[in-house]
Amino acid sequence: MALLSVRSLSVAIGPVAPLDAVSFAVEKGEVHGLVGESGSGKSLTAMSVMGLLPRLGGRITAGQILFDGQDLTRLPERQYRALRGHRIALISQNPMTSLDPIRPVGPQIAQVARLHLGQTEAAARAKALDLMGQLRIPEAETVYRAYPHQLSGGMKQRIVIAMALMADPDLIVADEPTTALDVTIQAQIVQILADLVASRGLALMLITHDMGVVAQICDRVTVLYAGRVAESAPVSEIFARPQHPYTRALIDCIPQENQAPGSLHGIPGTVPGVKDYPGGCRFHPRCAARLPVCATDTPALSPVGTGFTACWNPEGAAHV
Amino acid sequence: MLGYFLKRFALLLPVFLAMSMVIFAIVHLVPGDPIDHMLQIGSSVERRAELMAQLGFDKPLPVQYVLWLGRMLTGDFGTALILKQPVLDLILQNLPYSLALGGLSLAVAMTLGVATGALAAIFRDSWLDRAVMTLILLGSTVPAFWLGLLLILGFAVQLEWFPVSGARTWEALVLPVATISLGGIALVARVTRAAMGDIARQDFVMMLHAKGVPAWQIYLKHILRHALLPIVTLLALKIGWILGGAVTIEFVFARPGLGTLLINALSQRDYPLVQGCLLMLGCAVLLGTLLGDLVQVLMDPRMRDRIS
Amino acid sequence: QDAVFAVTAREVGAPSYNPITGTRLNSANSLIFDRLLLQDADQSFHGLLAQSWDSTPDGMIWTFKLKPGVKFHDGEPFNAKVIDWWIPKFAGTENAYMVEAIDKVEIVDDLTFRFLMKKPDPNLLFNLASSFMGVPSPKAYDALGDKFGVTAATGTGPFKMEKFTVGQETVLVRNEDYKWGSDLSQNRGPAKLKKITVREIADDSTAFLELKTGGVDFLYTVPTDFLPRLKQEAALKVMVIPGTEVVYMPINTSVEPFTDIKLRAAAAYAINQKDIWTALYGGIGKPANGFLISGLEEAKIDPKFAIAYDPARSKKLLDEAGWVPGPDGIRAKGGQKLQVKLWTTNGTEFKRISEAVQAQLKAVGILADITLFDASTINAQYKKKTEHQLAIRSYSWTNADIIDWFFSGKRLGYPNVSMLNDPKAEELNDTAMNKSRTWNERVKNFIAYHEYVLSQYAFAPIYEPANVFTYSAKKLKLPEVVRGTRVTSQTILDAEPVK
Amino acid sequence: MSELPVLRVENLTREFTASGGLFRPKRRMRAVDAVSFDLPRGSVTGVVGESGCGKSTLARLVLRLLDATDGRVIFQGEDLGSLPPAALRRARRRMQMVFQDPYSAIDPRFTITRAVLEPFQVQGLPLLPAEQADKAASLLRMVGLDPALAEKYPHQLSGGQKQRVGIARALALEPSFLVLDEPTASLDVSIQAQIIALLEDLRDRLGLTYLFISHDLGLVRYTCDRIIVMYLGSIVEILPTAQARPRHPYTVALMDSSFAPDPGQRKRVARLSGEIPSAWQRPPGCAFAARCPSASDHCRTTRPTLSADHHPTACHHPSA
Amino acid sequence: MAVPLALHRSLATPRGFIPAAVLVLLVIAALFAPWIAPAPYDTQSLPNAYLPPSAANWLGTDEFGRDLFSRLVYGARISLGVAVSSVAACVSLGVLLGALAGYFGGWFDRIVMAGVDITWSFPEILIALVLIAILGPGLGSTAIAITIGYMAQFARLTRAQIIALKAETYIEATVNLGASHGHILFRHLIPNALTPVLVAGMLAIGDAIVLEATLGFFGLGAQPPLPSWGAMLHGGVAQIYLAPWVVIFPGVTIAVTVIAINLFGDALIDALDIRNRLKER
Ligand SMILES: Nc1ncnc2c1ncn2[C@@H]1O[C@H](COP(=O)(O)OP(=O)(O)OP(=O)(O)O)[C@@H](O)[C@H]1O
Ligand SMILES: Nc1ncnc2c1ncn2[C@@H]1O[C@H](COP(=O)(O)OP(=O)(O)OP(=O)(O)O)[C@@H](O)[C@H]1O
Ligand SMILES: [Mg+2]
Ligand SMILES: [Mg+2]
Repeated sequence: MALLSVRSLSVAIGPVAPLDAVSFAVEKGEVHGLVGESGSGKSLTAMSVMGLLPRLGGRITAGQILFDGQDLTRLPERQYRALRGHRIALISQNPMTSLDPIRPVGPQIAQVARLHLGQTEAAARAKALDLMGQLRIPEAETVYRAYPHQLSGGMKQRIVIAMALMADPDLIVADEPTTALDVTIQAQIVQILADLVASRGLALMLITHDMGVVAQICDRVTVLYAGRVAESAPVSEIFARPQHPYTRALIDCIPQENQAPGSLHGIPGTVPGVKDYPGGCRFHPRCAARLPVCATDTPALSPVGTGFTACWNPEGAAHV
Repeated sequence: MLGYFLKRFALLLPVFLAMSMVIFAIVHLVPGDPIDHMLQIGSSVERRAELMAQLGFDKPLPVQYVLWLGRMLTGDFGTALILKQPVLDLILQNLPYSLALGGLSLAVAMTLGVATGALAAIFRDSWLDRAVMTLILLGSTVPAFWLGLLLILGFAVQLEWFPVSGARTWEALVLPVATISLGGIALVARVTRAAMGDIARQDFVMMLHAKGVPAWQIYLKHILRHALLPIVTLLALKIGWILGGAVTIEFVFARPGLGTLLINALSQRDYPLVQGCLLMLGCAVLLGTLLGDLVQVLMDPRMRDRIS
Repeated sequence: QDAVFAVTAREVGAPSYNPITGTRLNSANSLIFDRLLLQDADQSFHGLLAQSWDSTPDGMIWTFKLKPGVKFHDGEPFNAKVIDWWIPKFAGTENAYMVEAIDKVEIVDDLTFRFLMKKPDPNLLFNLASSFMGVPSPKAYDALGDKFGVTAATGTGPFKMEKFTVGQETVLVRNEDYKWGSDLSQNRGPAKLKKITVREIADDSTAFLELKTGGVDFLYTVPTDFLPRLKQEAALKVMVIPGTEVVYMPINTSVEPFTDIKLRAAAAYAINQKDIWTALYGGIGKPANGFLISGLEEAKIDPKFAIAYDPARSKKLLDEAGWVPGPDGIRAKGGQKLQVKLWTTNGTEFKRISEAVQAQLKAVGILADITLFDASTINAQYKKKTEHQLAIRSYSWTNADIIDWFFSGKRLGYPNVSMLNDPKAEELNDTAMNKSRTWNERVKNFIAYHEYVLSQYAFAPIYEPANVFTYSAKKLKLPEVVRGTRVTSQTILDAEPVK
Repeated sequence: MSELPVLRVENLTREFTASGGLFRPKRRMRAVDAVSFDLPRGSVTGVVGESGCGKSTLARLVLRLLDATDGRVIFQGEDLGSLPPAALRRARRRMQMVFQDPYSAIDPRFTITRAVLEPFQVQGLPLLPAEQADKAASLLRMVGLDPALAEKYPHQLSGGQKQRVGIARALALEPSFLVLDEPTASLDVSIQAQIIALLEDLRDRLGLTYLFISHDLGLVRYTCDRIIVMYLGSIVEILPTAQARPRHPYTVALMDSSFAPDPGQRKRVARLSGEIPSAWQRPPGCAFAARCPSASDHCRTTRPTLSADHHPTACHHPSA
Repeated sequence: MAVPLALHRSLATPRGFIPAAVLVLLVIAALFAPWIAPAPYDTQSLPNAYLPPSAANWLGTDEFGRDLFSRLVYGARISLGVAVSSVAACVSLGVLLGALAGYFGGWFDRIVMAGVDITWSFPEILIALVLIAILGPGLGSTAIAITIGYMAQFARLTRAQIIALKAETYIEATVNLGASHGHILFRHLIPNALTPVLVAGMLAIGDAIVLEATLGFFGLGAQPPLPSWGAMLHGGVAQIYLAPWVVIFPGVTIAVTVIAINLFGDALIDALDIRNRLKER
């Protein structure tokens, strides 16, 4: 039984339906990558899992989110709140803006333990300092009292990670935790996350659009395109034998070491906006391996090899 | 920190000088002069010249300015020409009325404004929000003097709950404070609602939700604290309003105060008194900007770091 | 036992209670300071601090006897020595002209003194009865200097000043030692009210609402348009006494088109005094037909000089002068519209009369543009620019010499707003002002001067207000007949609280 | 190199100051510090470095959109710094820039036609009304856009399309030199690859010279002939070819920090210790010393200079 | 962008349509006053002063027996006219000052902004009262007072917009094309800064009406017999107790107008989606 199992999740925000029947499962101790281009619905998936969709003005129209066997879509807000930050923690995209700018960072970390573990201020502080030490934050005492603007981006992201770890969660949802950081810092953070999963045995749902990062630390990958799952498979499969033409094209967009000049082409066309999703397979207008059926019928997510793919022409991927 | 304020203070000096020049000039641009007011039926041309000389009005303007500024700086605001009392005494006599009216209105506007604005922000798009928005609309559009008149008609004349005019008892404060506060509440509520709305959309608030902090705590402990920053800064900047902006209301309720003092002085061409009042209000405004800075620095660690 | 009085409009903002140097004094002044004499409505004089007086036939020596036992609020005695100190104090003040005919004071005995005159002054008693002739305590006056009348005001009046906040209120408490009231009052001893707070309320309507709602018990002046309403209020009592004011429209004789006497006359006859009197003033007071208040003997002019509404004559005069009505009713001559400037002071009352006058002028074909000035600016503007054509103003004075003040060629611009300056007028002026030896001669000379000014249409008379005051019958009881020219201490001494 | 370089940059320096005020001296920082290099005709030179290292400032200095504090920029034999304003404006026909953020690179009130024709208007080369539509269409076609977009407004275009419009605008006046300041950083990978392909194609067709700025070492190594590596305002290394082995420890760290899209090539990140120092408080010695694994005391006191060999490196201890 | 479109969109909802209709009615009243008003605004009938509302005089008569409804209709002309023209002047001046200050920065900016900040922190009514003391009462002085009193906010707003826009890439891109200051300022910056400024200007018309009314209430605005709404209140206030309609109707008219302007402005702000850009106000 997976720790988190998202089943046919559909989400609506006002008149638009940015997520359509998204399914994937995150096992305990696994790093599950959620990739896709901008607007593909990665963050919305994360927010759905966090139960924060209503804050964005959205709602779940269908599907289930099973966490530890419990259907979160039916959980009353009070209980959901007790879960958030406690058993499911969030690391957000932009460390620059996810800390309260007018409070010292230390108490912001400690707040989690006081809320969920009922710890005293002193105990929470000690725990926070300990965690900060584990995340190799130098001079933790000083940093504890510092305000967010006094810290570098990498440091802030570590603070956010400390905040997420504070109540020893089972699942961490990390929404592009490194995008806003410099490459060298980004690499450090990726390393920290990888080490955490390894040492604590928790599950990490890692949202990213960087195939390099995916290759570096993910165990399984779910590829989203235009609000639907294109493919979900173990990482080695995804890179070695992508089943969906989109997955293949996505990987080919990244210049490889020693790639010959003029051999990079990208994917023709543009990523559609929510309002312009085409019928049938949403990728078909840009797909080099499309069949006539692709334009008319929506392919179902079905098992192919060790993963799942929603494609009418899975073998086509190999020949693109 | 102290250094910063000394510096800010020093930066105010040129502004103060410019302002004092404008004030001095304004008064001398006003046509008509106070001598006419001081002369009685039956007095002679010589008497007029004598008075001019006695008051120093025969000297060139720049000389008058320098002499005037010199006296101001030593705390000598001169004697009112018409009221024949030291300007400072007159200002001090009226200041308590302005402070009472302004201070109380400010307190009411601040508490009720923040409360209603916060409620509207928390229950955005509910009937409560719409009610507050209507209040804001009325408060910021209905002319204050007209509202004052209606309140007099209703509560003083018909119901006889409060006095019609004057400042003899505390009851006399109720209607003017209510009149001014409505506008103030509207302003504060609008700023609060907008600021809280903006802040609620920021990432760190989403992060607070994600941490499992209860919504009421997020609103009251986190968002409101942020929203107070622009509100308090705004109010500090508008300190001129608190002291001088109540002219209309003072007029409607026939209340003494700095505004009334200034208006009367203006219409009587009482130079020293006009200058004294304007300078007084100007200093209050400048101090307000300083206060605004102080509040920012006290409340916002980012500002605190920027200055040190 | 306590009462709240209120003064309004022009009485608001009087800076001090110093009768010697003050140019504006409010009604409370008479409660603090007594004068030697009081004048009754019939123009007769009654002793207050003076017991009796007498003059030599040539008018060069006046002898006064003072009442015994009079004391100032500070306990100092009031006697002839005080007068000897008092009269010279006027030198160099705005009020000096009132005693300028007095050469010196001679002390006869403790309670008797003489004025030795430089020249006869038929106006002396009138002047002594004026409110600027309240006698202050020499000791307090010399001790306080400039601050006298501001921080403290010490007189012999029925009330002592306890506190004065300029522009706001004056608190008066009863002078328990008072026993020298005049024969204009029933009560000669201490007042019946223990404490009076005199509030200053600039706005008439506010003052009225205060009276109506009990915030004020006694109102010194009442805007006349409230009268119809006031009469319906059973709890309020209204008293009317003859006034001392005249509202008129000076016509600038030196500026086109009013250099033409026909146009001046036309403008003057266009004013409907009766309509203004009834509609704007509720029929209180009188329509004015001359320059002086009707109580003065000098007001009794030959009726043919009196100016009264006569639209037909006005239009005829305009026709004669060649101004013909255009399609919009406004007259024009040689392509020039008959458009004139009408100046007035920025106050509700003047504005209202001006608007009414504007409409009445329009009715005969004169287009008048109103410009409002602050009270303090307007006089300077008259003087500086002298380009005004018509104005609405008023004066309050009870002596014919006011004609000299407003029409003498020596004061063109202001106060001579009409810019009247011709040899005949100057001659009549000189005769009236300087060549009159007795009161009767003076009256005759002034009538001639008055008639001449009217014949030149240098102004149009409009209205002669009455003094109206109101009080709350639930709180106060006042004598049915008020004596004196206005409500001063003599009336207030008789005022009783209602239990 | 026989041919005259298109661009020669000598000792280019730019200081920024923060107002000090009455009681404090002004603070200064060098965003670009004594940078020198040549750009041969037809070359593509990459500039990499982390955020804030002065890449954009360098680009603006090169185009004289900013005035240099010190140093010279010689463009086709002309010293840009000494050109009078009118001549400089004329010189701009020959050098253009493509900006990082396509979303704000076109005035929202301008139609696409108006935007791509603005260069002619500004340069006083008005087109006849009859020519306008043709000119606009040919420019759009050149960057692979459908001329039907001509009358649309920028907000009706996708990011990739906008970036193409930006390129069309830059090429309208037929410049010989183009500065590309992270032209793909805000685009989706699939679009990024398209734009890169377009830029390659244009260079080949029009014989352009590029200065290509990016923080993505992988991308730079694919597109560029030569790579300038910047750290805290100065050049630390110039890789003569894209495949050259880095000598400066910072370049090494940069390479280590980028992950290949291949789960088989996972690596343990050699963690750089410390933070990127602030340019406002530049350390006295080598700017990288504080984070450098092989720093010596010498590094901390003495600033290394760029070596004058064919592989210039500013390091006391370059790797072989 | 697409202002006409936004206008269209804001008119499509009752929230935008109703206030817009009210404003259109007022403008019609102002333009066609002589045809709409049953009586001239200045014809007096002293015996008919203070008549309560009746069939003959819908809203009653004032102290001179003039028809209140007619005066209100003519008053629209004056009150709206003064407000609109002074706000127009004030927007133009403010935009120019703010744009130059924001674009060129430096000393000019500092001096302008110091002046602007000072006028901004004084209550407009005080500025207006002092100015009118200098200029003398009247409509012209009122317009000047309104212009100066409100200029600060437009200068600030424009400056903030310009400074924000200056950082936009397309400005740099245009500079890079070799454009002159004039081209950048007048083709790019000002047109782009203008939308929020114009909307703020439209809202300021409401404030200007109130300020005009307040000055009129002090007797300093329109001079008799011109009927601005504020001046009507000035005449009527003495009679608030006797003839409350003389005070109530002009007051209600002012309030309704200003509310309509605010509601419509609000609808426009939403349709244009510029609430954020208006914050500096
Ligand atoms: N509050 C919202 N209201 C309306 N639409 C929204 C909202 N939030 C997101 N969307 C739409 O939902 C779609 C998915 O958004 P989401 O933020 O999940 O994308 P993402 O994959 O996280 O992209 P990115 O990589 O840019 O973060 C987008 O097309 C977006 O326009
Ligand atoms: N106008 C300016 N005033 C003051 N400092 C500036 C200015 N422009 C740039 N800087 C500073 O100069 C440094 C270099 O900035 P620059 O934009 O060139 O960096 P960059 O390498 O392009 O970074 P990024 O990758 O984030 O675009 C930064 O620290 C920046 O804060
Ligand atoms: Mg996202
Ligand atoms: Mg950059």
